[in-house]
Amino acid sequence: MNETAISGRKLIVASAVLLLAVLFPHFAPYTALASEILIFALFAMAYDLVLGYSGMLSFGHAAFFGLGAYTTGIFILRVYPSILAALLAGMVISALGACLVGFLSIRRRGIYFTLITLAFAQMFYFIAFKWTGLTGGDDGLQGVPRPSIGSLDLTSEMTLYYFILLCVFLSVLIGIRVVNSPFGKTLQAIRENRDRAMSIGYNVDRFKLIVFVISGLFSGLAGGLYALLLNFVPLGSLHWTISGEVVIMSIVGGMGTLFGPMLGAIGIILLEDIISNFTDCWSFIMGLLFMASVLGFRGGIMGIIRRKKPAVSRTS
Amino acid sequence: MFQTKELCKSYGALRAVHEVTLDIGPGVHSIIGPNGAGKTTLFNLLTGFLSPTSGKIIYMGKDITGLPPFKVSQLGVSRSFQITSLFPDLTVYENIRIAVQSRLRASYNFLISSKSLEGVQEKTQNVLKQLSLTRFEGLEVRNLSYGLQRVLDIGISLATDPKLILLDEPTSGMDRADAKQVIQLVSEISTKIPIVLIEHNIDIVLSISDIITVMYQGTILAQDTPNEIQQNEKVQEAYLGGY
Amino acid sequence: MRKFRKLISGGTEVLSLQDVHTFYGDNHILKGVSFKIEEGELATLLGRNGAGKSTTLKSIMGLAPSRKGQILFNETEISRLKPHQIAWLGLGYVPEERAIFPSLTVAENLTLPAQKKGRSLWNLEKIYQNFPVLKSRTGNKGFQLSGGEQQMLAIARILGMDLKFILLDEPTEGLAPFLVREIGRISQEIKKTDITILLVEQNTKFAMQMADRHYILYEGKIVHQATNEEFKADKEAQTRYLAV
Amino acid sequence: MNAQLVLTQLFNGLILGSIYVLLSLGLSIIFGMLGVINFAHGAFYMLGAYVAYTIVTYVFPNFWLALFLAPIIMALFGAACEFFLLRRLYKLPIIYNVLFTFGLMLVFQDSMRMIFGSMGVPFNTPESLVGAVNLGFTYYPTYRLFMIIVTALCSLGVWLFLTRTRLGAIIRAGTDNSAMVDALGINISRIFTLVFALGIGLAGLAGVLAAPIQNVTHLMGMDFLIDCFVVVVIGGMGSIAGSIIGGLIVGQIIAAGIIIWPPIANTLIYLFMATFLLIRPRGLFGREGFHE
Amino acid sequence: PTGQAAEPVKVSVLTDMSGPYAGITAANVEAAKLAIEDFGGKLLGQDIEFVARDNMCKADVANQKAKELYEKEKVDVIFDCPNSAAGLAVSNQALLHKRLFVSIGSGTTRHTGPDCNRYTFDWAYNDYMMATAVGLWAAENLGKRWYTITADYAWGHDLFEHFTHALKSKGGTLLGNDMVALGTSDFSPYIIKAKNADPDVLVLLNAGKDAVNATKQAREFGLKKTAKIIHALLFIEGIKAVGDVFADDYVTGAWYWKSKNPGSREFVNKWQTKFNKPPNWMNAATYSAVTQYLKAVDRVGSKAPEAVIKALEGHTFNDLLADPGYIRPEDHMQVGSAYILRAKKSKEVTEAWDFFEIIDEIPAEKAYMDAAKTDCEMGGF
Ligand SMILES: Nc1ncnc2c1ncn2[C@@H]1O[C@H](COP(=O)(O)OP(=O)(O)OP(=O)(O)O)[C@@H](O)[C@H]1O
Ligand SMILES: Nc1ncnc2c1ncn2[C@@H]1O[C@H](COP(=O)(O)OP(=O)(O)OP(=O)(O)O)[C@@H](O)[C@H]1O
Ligand SMILES: [Mg+2]
Ligand SMILES: [Mg+2]
Repeated sequence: MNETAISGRKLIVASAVLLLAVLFPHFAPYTALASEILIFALFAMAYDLVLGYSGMLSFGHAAFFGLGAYTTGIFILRVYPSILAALLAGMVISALGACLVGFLSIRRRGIYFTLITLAFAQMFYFIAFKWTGLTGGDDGLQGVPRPSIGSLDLTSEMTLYYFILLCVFLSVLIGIRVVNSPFGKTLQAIRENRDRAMSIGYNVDRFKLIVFVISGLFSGLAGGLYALLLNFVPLGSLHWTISGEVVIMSIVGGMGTLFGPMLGAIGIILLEDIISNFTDCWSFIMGLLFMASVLGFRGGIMGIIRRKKPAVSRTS
Repeated sequence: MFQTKELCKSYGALRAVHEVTLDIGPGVHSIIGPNGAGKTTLFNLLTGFLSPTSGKIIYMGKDITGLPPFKVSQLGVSRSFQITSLFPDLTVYENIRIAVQSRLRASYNFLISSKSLEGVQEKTQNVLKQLSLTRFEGLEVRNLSYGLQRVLDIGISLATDPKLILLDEPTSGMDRADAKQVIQLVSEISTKIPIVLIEHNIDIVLSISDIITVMYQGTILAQDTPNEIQQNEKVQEAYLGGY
Repeated sequence: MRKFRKLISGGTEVLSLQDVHTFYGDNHILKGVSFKIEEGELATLLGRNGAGKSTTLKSIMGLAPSRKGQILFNETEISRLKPHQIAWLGLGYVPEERAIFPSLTVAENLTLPAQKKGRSLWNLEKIYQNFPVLKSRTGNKGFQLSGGEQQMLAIARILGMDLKFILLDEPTEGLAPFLVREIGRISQEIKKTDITILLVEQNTKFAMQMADRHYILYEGKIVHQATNEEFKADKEAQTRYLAV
Repeated sequence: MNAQLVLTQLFNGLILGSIYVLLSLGLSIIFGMLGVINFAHGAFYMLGAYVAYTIVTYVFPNFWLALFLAPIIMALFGAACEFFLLRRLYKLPIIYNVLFTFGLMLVFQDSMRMIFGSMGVPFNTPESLVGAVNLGFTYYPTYRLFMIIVTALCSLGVWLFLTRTRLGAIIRAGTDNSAMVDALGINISRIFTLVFALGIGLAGLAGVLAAPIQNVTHLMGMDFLIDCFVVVVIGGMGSIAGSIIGGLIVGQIIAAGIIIWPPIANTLIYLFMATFLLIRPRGLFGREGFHE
Repeated sequence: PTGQAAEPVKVSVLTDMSGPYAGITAANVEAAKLAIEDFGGKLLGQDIEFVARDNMCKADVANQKAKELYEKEKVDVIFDCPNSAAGLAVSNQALLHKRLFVSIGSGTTRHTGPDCNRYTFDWAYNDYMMATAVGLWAAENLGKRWYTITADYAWGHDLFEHFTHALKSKGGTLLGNDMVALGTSDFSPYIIKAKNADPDVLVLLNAGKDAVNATKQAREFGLKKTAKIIHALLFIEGIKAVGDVFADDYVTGAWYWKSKNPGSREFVNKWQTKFNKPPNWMNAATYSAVTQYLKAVDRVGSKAPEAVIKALEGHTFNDLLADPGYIRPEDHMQVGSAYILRAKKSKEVTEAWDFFEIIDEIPAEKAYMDAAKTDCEMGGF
């Protein structure tokens, strides 16, 4: 009874959100921005699996975002002009990247983990930067086209938006599944008390690695979509500031809530765009907002909505 | 079923555990000894949380020296900690459920709902009942009093239906009532599952142990049945008497 | 002067709580605790797990500030003071979780607390005399001590302060019988010097050996109080409140 | 690639290292005790330089005055920040003060941009330290030698202070369990303020020292910030000696990188850190279970 | 086509208003406004509309904003956009949206080389010209033994190539080069290497913060005494900011506010009264570009991109920036003379902001790469 009532409310909320998402490009400042917001929402969600649900403060997720973007771009340009294939390639490569980085860093904990991930991201950045032949160096990978899928032509920003929306929607469904699965629950236990989880027979490191790879996979998808949206891949997509942004989005939105970080992404990108249109000191204002958001509402946007602090308190 | 051969662990000059050769069988096997004797260290060695400086650990004929904790646990060795160790932000129910789930490969499955795991619910409820924690099941454990937290701690070890349980001072910081209840629990379990117990409350130890090992400065001082131990004057002066 | 008052009025109260209410977030833990402790006596606070004993001590110490009620220490209201101000008045606190400093050596741990010139209760030698365990491990870092050694250190640590009143939260927890006796001995030592002690205990046997007076806490309220003799006699109370 | 050049590079490594040392020391003790990952640290360093500039150009045109005053002013400013802002963060999980101090950084940087413009401000080497000294293998700028000496003295002082004095012990104790320190009769919040002031003061000092050889702009801290985290981690969280040695190591690595292949110089430190942590999980002197 | 004339002409500037170049480029917005104002504010019988956007000096932002401008704001042309990655991205958007883009801030030769397209024009300068002009001059007048320190990214590499090309063409020798990571704050190692090589000329191929650091430290190590320094980019604002650091260094300029070109003095005076400082050559270039665009639209009486592009291609003009200026149809490069500027020592500076001395003028055909040699295949519409 009660159960069904709750799930009923959830259903209503969900459909409302979906409706908003569908109408979004029509009231967003401009379509391309709406798409960008979706992409970063996806990225933030992927990241929350690692930060919010597993308590790993990764500062290297730009690596997977960028890896996805470059792979997708290069695939379309050099290998075969198919968006779906390219996105898939992007996801796979990012996942592999995440697997490598994860494997090498996950045994380290806390701040050490954070900085190793950063280190690897920086190396990816350096490689992309130096390997001009493949990546176009710091001019970025220019002129990535949007080959149409079957009869579906994606050159129009509006169509692209809905394509992205579809991808994000599916990813979110999977995301929800993951966090409510036995796997997801175990992650939360590990986050709470690593040693205890170990002592009751959980192979902690493997769980962490798996979720890291899953997160990398979706980050890669986000990156790939970004390449499509921009028609090019900026070297910036591998820069540590991207990692920083996604961390901030997660906190502002509310970690460990999956949707919080997405809200964070939406809020931050929208604000930055709007503010920067009427003043050059937008970073000053954003700074103030960040500070206020910490002093003011602890649990992030989601916390306000739920009136509850998000679970994560320690990073391991 | 558990054997150690000349097990040593030293921190620099200090021999926390020195040439301990043990043989743990069914029933309640208590390990007592003054503070700093090396009991907890021994536990950490047995469960893979520390790797020995030298020596062997054999479990059911298998050499498990240097195995990581989760492997040891999967072999059926479960432990509680001297300092309570729980999942503070999760509910009491979830704490137990996670422990129950830990036995299933499905733990790696990230595409099904955790609720859909058959058997887990029931088992969790049973354990909660056994510990009479059912009425707290919705509470986040950080809001549980220290005593109840210790009970839950044992519950978690129990929920992994182990073949052997190591308990490090399960009754410390408990009031008589809860302590009684726990000891009750322990002796019940011990009829089915062997238990290794670190305990300072000598009355409890004497009452429920089948065999007692006395440690002193990292080494085994004596090992015998309760009443023998009581007589043993070496023990008298080392443990109950001098320090 | 005080001594004189003590003679005529059977002792002056050092510490008195009146209707103290304490919360952790939203959950109401102390629901109006009131009791008095007289100078130089050793009182215990008994009660089941979760009754609120530790919280009471934390509230006195200002670590879990009470939201309502009054806490008087030698006629001064301390319920609004900061922990360090309270400690400065002469209260020493030995927490349940010991809370020794893992990254400091035993020696540093012992010399850390705020000390008023020449007003420390015990000097270092005396402390080492009474805690030979610690003497042997002076150079070691706190995290290298065993549970029991940590407990000893936690107690020894406060004895360097200018103490008038000691709060002990389950000092015998996890200690070998011999050490329990040691703690007993030391407490008596301290008591001799007119120091008042409030002891939280699970080990009722120990409590009844030590105490002059018992207060029993149940679900955040004092439900029973008795002198040691009364309490020893009153088996009924013991079973009712402590399920002995 | 002659020996003389190598020697000179080692010296440069030392210079760079000494700036790292000053910054990381502050970063490290602040993180260790207050549990604040101070993303604004680079910005404080930048502010130090601007304060010095303001003193030299608007108050009294004397570098030594600036060198003396700016760190003190910054320390006071730091104390104020701690007292009015960061105080509120201690109860929160570390992750929140990452966000907060990041915001602080943006605010500091952008306000300097608004006040002094994005092109930076002029800052000259003090006359008395212009010129070069013959080190045998090369002529080396006097000012840089001066930098090395100053930082050496400061780090030594800080190290002695933290490890040898009672106040230092209190600070380390506070790193373990600040509530308990408080309960032992020590006003911990004052200690917190002191520690933060100390850290920021050091950052300020680094800023002043760097000003003559760097372009003083609102972004000058950015390049250093991340590097300093690397230093702290290589040294091991919460270890004073760690940040000092770590700083020197990183300086040398960059210098070495320049000798090998300049473009990789900056990336080399990450490469090093990653491999180093694979061998030593907690850096040089990191303590088990501390912030991990 | 008719109908299009119905809507007003809409001009936009997309530039760095808050990033590292803001100090130089932010004012381009004002320059554009001024150009529109001076043009009369009306075109095709309607008021000229104007919007400006901040690209934060990031390529992705620039790209997004370009879309906003073309799609939502429906602008006919985008001007400026510093940072070559950003410029290239916007150029690509121009092609996709079939609208004009006039690049000013970004100097990459790709605009008029491999990545050229029919909708993109490059105004006032490019890296080749910046390098070649001062390069040739320095090889003749300062010495033929060079040492270069290069910012290690596309822009730096580009410049390095052009500078060495200029040097070789004069038969000079390159004693050494260091590729230095962007944002390096300590240049002393490279300065020391340079000092050991003892060159006549030290070429610093970096901009902004890095350039200041490098020069400061060259001075600190006494390299300035033994060698002349030439820079890739230097603006009056830069010198104003850091004082004497650049004294006696050389650089190419596309224009200087003391220029005698037609309309130059009027423009400068207007600017002076408005902002009580003279404009830098980027501002002047923006003014010129906007003016020439508006004139072109006026000439053809339509804002239809194709028509306007045709009208611009091969057009010759004389204005404050270039006298004469010519828009090459082959690669859409707007060419004019380049100026060799010497930064004055502070004691030489008599008039406020008069930081440079024009010491030579290099004709366009020498300063720019021969249109035939650029590997640009200008596509159709
Ligand atoms: N990490 C460590 N480094 C150095 N010495 C250690 C370390 N851990 C424990 N020790 C020392 O090893 C000895 C045994 O410690 P252990 O915790 O096993 O004692 P115990 O028997 O559990 O005592 P208790 O009953 O008080 O818990 C003690 O003297 C302790 O100081
Ligand atoms: N940090 C905390 N946050 C929330 N609730 C708490 C916290 N600490 C204790 N409590 C709650 O306050 C109540 C009293 O706790 P307290 O530790 O005072 O009990 P106690 O009498 O000391 O029990 P024990 O004998 O087990 O130590 C318990 O129900 C506990 O759940
Ligand atoms: Mg123990
Ligand atoms: Mg308690």
